[in-house]
Amino acid sequence: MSDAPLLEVVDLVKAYRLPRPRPFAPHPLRAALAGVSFSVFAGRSFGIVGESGSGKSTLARIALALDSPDSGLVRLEGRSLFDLSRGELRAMRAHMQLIFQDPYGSLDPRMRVEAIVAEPLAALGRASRAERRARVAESLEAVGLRASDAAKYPHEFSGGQRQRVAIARALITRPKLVVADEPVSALDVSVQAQALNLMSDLEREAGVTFLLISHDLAVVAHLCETTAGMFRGKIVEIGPTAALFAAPAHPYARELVDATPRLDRAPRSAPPTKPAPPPASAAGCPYAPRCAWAAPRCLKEAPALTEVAGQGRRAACWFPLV
Amino acid sequence: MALYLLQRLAVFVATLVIASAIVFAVMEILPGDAAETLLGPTATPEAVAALGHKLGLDLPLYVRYGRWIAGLARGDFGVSYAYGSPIAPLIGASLAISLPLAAMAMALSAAMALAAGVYAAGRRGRAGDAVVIGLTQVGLAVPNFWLAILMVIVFAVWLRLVPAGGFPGWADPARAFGALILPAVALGVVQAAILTRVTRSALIEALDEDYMRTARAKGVSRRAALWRHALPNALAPVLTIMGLQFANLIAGAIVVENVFVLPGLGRLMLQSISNRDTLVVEDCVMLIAILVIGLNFVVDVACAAIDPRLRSRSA
Amino acid sequence: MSGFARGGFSLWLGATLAAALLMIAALSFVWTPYPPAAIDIPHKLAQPSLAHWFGTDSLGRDVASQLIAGARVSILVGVVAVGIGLVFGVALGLVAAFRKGVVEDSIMKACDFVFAFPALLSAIMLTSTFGPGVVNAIVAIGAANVPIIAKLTRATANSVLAREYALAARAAGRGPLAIAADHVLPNILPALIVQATIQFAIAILAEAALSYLGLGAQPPQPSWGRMLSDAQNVLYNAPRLAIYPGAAIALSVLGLNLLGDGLRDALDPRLRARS
Amino acid sequence: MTLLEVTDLSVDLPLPRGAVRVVDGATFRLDAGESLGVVGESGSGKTMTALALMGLAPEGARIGGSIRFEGRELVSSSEEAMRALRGDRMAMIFQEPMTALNPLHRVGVQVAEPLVLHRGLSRSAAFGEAVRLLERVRLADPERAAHAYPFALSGGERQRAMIAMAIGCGPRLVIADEPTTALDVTVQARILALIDGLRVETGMAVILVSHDLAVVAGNCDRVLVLYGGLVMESGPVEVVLRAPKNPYTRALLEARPEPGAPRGARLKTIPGAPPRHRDVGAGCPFAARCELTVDVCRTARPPSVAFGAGHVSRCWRAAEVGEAP
Repeated sequence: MSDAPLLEVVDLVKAYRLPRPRPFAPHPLRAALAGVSFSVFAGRSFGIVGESGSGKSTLARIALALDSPDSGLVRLEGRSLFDLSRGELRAMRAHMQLIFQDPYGSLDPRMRVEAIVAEPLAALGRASRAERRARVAESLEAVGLRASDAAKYPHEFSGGQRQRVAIARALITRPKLVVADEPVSALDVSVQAQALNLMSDLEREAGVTFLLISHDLAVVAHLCETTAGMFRGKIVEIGPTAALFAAPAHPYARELVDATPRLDRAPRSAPPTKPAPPPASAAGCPYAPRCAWAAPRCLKEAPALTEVAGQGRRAACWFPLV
Repeated sequence: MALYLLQRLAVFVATLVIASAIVFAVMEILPGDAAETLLGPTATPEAVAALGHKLGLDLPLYVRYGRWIAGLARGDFGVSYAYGSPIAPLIGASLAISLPLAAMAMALSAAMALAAGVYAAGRRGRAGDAVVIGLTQVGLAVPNFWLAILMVIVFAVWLRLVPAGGFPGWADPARAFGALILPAVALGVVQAAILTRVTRSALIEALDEDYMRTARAKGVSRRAALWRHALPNALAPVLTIMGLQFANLIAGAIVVENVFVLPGLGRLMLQSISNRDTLVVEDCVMLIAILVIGLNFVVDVACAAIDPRLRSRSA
Repeated sequence: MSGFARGGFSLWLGATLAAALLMIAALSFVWTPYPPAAIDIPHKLAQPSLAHWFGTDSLGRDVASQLIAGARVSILVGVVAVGIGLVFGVALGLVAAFRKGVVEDSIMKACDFVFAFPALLSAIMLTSTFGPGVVNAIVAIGAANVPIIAKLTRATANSVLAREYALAARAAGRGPLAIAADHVLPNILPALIVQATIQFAIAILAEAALSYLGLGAQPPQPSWGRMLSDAQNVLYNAPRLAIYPGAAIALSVLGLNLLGDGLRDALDPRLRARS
Repeated sequence: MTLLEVTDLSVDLPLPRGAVRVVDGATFRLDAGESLGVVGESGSGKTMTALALMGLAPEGARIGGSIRFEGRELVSSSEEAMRALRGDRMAMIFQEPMTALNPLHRVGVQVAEPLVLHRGLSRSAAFGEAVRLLERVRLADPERAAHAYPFALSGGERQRAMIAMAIGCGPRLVIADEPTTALDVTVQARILALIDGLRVETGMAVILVSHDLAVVAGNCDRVLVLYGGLVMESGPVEVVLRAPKNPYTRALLEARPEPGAPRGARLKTIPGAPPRHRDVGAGCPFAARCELTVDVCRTARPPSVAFGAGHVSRCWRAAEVGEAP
């Protein structure tokens, strides 16, 4: 395994324009990503957790060059995606694919599975009919479906099987990176495990590295070696998954871990909502208004990601919990 | 809300300006010389030039547009080429018939549509619903002017209850009103068919919303939930369609006025077309555009008054 | 279940009526009982008989022949006007859906704007400029169709583009044209077919109204609207003459509307997924 | 003291291809102040059970069996009688706080509505009471929230408003149907804690419907596990989770990834997918996916086997189900 990262994300910034508050006033901006950097190494899947509005889905889209950042870089195998020509980017897409949350919305209901799974090949536009058919069969079998399923329509499958079709589509170009945005959260509990095992197998056997985006810590922990916690467009903590869950350093990561429902214990009493939290000042830590440990300094200065507790762990907190 | 109103008002005015420019362009730029048309092919070039000068046709386009707009704003609609008299009183007289007719048809169709729509939505999939749907299909298929003719046949030709057409004037309000009833029904029935379908489907959609289940879970009765929770939510789409349909209602009025020989805006326009009286047609079209755009502005504001989400969404 | 049965009935009845309309129009090219415009004053206002199924009008023209030939204009106006609406409307709607921002806003504002000028009003404007005729009627009705189709296309295309499979296609490296052809058009086609059927019916109504006012088809071209206008002059003598053409219009429109409703039920993917 | 006693409850829905039984023979009871978790996947019948209790099953649904609430039989009750109970003695909280609130009415007006209906309060008095209720569910600025429209509140705030609406008349039973599925985990924890706190404070009973066993694990005294319309297992939460006596429950526990397990560890999978209602035949709905299946499982409904302390499992081989790992 080489030491060069498979995917490198450098200082991504992206803000969305909100409606003007008054006519002719400038559009206010909402930062979806406020300077996000990390690296994903081949064979070591990377997880991103955070609440809605934390910017994790925006990050997924930008990492796949489906959206462009205001500033920052995305490099796949050392090549900067936003410097590629349109044709080069199209060819590059063979190396990076996408799996979605909704196994119903992500498959075109009017297409046969064969056409759906082969779509990434169609975009590359150089497979013969026979080769195409063989690749579709190979891909379907890799996810535990039958080659004969290629002639069916999506509505003939259950939710779990549809998600397999979506995974087969992502695998057909033999990509190195697959971005999975909430891949199992729409599945019934009893079929989630099938999909998670499949993803584990693909990482081990097919050389696929996942960038997994989820709100469910248990799912991330199952698949990812490294995990980043995001809050309001920033990474607040990043490090080896096991260490991060065992003893979160950032108060937000701690809140996430504590709030995750577990079979083996009652949830620790959730922190009470503080009455009318002070608005987050632009200069301070974005989490400070919700933080049980916030000190005056937190409201004035934003902490940067810094090393905590070894093992390559970093947290953006003035008073890390470990 | 004030901000929202201001924005809508700005859009309203801008729309009017564009509408006037288009009407002016179609009517004034494309035809040959109005003076030539009026005097006929035998006219001498001198006579054409003289009339053209008198009508102001030799002025630059933008000057003529400016004069026209300024005139409209003051209520001065210019002078009819054909009658040689000011246009404003002509239009005023015809509006005195067309506006009440449109208003009656609108009120009639709204009342019918609300009743039938609520009835059908409440009995979705049952016999009563099917009957209403079937009737609306018939209402949509029958041309309003044919319905008008059929009513003339029944009420004037066979039953001899009313005269076949004409307008007695507003000096006798009761008779004037009576003369407008049949045309208003002919117009209103077709509108009612469209509005009933919209009301029904908007209500059914609202009835399926989660908040209806919430209301029932609070102990609100089915009927109260329909009136208090579903209907307000269904109203905005119905109002919007009503606004959009208003232009078609006016168009229908033009045809139906013709059936009943009512001297309204429609008759005035058709006569002016055959007289080649372009300026009258232009004024009438512009007036209708103002009415339609104005009503849709009112509908927009009404929808915003109903729905807080629209108010907060400033562009 | 009853809803489905009703949809089936609509589809069946609508298709039958629409097919009858088409066949009658086609028939008129090869055969009518009499030449539709042949004037025969001695036999004017004849009662229906074996020789003249629906009698004759005030100029002695055979009503049945006029009715059969009148279907032609209705179909011509309907097809061309809906065609205009589809070509420009789908193009504008797709452009609006794929190019967000100013382009989308201006197309949609323009569409809203055209609603203020219904077909009849545009036709009146065009007629007072160019004189009456079928071409003006077609242009006016077609122009009124464009914004309706454009808005529908944009709305349905946007809902397709918002689905994850459209994003998946982008992630797979497919360009906007490929996505429009492979994903958007097949998925919005049912809605377009349904709407086109209904616009067809509305075009027939509009043509009839224009011809009735003397702004559409001109004599000697037979047209249902003109027949109604002629019949009105002899309403006290022969009210039946006002019945036939109106019924022909109403049946055609009813058929097309029912066909549209039936198709909606038959093509609605949500219903299909459930069955 | 028994608040709710459900015996052999069944719900048949009229579908185009004939009626389908979506809840079949549900039997359970609930004491005052107790919290019961109802767990099931999509199509298990959990939501329909909840709606049947409220008398809100879809039009045309046929309800069989018995629901006794505060000693009164609900299945045969008139709509008027049910209406008097709903929002007053029993209340419901729904999954989607965005769509469950009417977008055109102010939040305070909606929270006040049950008080106007059941307590005869004037609209203004009820609105004042609504502000106090919003304060009780710990909304940061209750006055502002009461005057706001739903779209102006966050998901968590809207769900708090729903809870305020539910507890307004001091109900003895609150049914929460997936109240936190649409919310972030951190918000979920707070909302669940709020509901549980109110339960302890007011002595009301809570039925918490969820697809997630773990949510129920931390928040309920007892649990019902539903599958294919059947109550597969019921009993005290800690007993059912530690020593399940039904293969389905056991399989669910093993299939769930737990944070802390080694990365990439294989999860035990359940083959196949949950059945759709019309696929459930005469036998056990789980038979097609169960590793203990024998012939009788496919042909006859499993019997209820009691294990003491109210622990009941519906399984032909209940006694052979081993301890959870």
